[in-house]
Amino acid sequence: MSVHILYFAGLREALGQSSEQLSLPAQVGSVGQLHAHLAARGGVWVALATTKNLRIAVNRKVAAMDAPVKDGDEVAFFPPVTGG
Amino acid sequence: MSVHILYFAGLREALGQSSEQLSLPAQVGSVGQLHAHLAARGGVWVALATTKNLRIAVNRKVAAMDAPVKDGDEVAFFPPVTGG
Amino acid sequence: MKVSVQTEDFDLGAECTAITRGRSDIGALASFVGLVRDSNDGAGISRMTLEHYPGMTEQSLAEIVEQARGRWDVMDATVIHRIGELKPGDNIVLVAVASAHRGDAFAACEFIMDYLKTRAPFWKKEKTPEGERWVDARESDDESAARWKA
Amino acid sequence: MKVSVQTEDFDLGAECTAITRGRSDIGALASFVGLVRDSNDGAGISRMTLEHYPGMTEQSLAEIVEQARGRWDVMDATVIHRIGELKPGDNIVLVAVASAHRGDAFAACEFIMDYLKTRAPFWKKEKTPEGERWVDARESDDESAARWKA
Repeated sequence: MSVHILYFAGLREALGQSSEQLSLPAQVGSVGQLHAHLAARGGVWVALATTKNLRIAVNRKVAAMDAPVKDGDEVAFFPPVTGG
Repeated sequence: MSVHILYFAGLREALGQSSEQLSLPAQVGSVGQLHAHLAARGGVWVALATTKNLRIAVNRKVAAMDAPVKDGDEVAFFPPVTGG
Repeated sequence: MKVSVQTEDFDLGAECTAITRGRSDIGALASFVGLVRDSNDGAGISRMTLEHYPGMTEQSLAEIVEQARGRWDVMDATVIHRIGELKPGDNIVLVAVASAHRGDAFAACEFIMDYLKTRAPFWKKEKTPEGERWVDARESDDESAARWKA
Repeated sequence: MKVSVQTEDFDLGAECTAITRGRSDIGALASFVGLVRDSNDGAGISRMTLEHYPGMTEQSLAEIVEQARGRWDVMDATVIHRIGELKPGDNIVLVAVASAHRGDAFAACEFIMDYLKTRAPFWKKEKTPEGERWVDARESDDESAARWKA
């Protein structure tokens, strides 16, 4: 399956990219598994593990680590928000 | 001694006047004594006794019944405020 | 700090611009406008007359603003209250408070409104289909003001 | 109800007039404007960049307004948040809430700001004399938002 992934703010800068379209192996079926899959790339991707209070949204709704990830989903990783 | 007395809102209407300059007998030395002195006039002046939660200000500061009244003071009687 | 008791209408945007113009240390501007409603306590309102105690009103409003300044970080504040004849939809009162942070701005603005409602010598008279009536003070306003005692 | 995420500035007076114009059932209009301050956490700020998550921001703000409507008597509300490059003194965010009574207007306005601060996907980057830095989330903002859970 394939998902669209977005990165924002300090995380986007640390990773050097704002989005990617990614084909996932069958065993990646949750937000937590996707997170581990990406962090396993090493190098700059350690930022996914070190970002304090990392937030994740699936299809523009904040999601927990055990939330499912399905084909065609939009998954966003970002630091805590600071607007207003 | 002489005081200037003001009446506002519903109380002003009940009394039919908005102010008066009044010479007071020597035994009237407090807000409470002035209140009793005026209420003793009878007739419409019963409004001073029947106005619910009557407020009194001496020289434009809210005052209690035991506050002193001195020559030249401005004393105001009014119902609870309803602005805003 | 600005306090005004006036018959003329006011302009929220202009008052707030006057507070923030030329400064860049303000982070938060909380404001409130109270308006005449077309109904109250189940009756239609066609007109409202606002009476006040000249001299005491301005002093009372200034004291309320001073109290707010003593409790919160208030960088500037404006309080305007109209008097005289008003109709439904008209502005009655404006309170605007500037601060570095929003918590202070919100608290000081609501505090000033709550104290104004229970302490500033204004009285409202409403015209209803059954005639004119003086508006009764509300217990809920006393309760709102009492919150700030703690 | 109006929600907007935009680069252009907004006009508090015009937005509030748009809410109250032509109606006479509104008794209270509480509003808030957040502005860029020239200093933060001890450093001078010369510029600020606001990034957001297009699509999710508008949805998030609309949901926050809906939650406020579910909790208080909200007759109308406007939320505008700017994005892009801003400088000290510039407007960032506007929240305006109309209600019959002031308690509802104040509470809903402050609730929307507190939730916006902790839930809407905006991020601030500040330019200081030492370079650019992403603004850290504040614990005090989480605490402000948590007040509304009770």
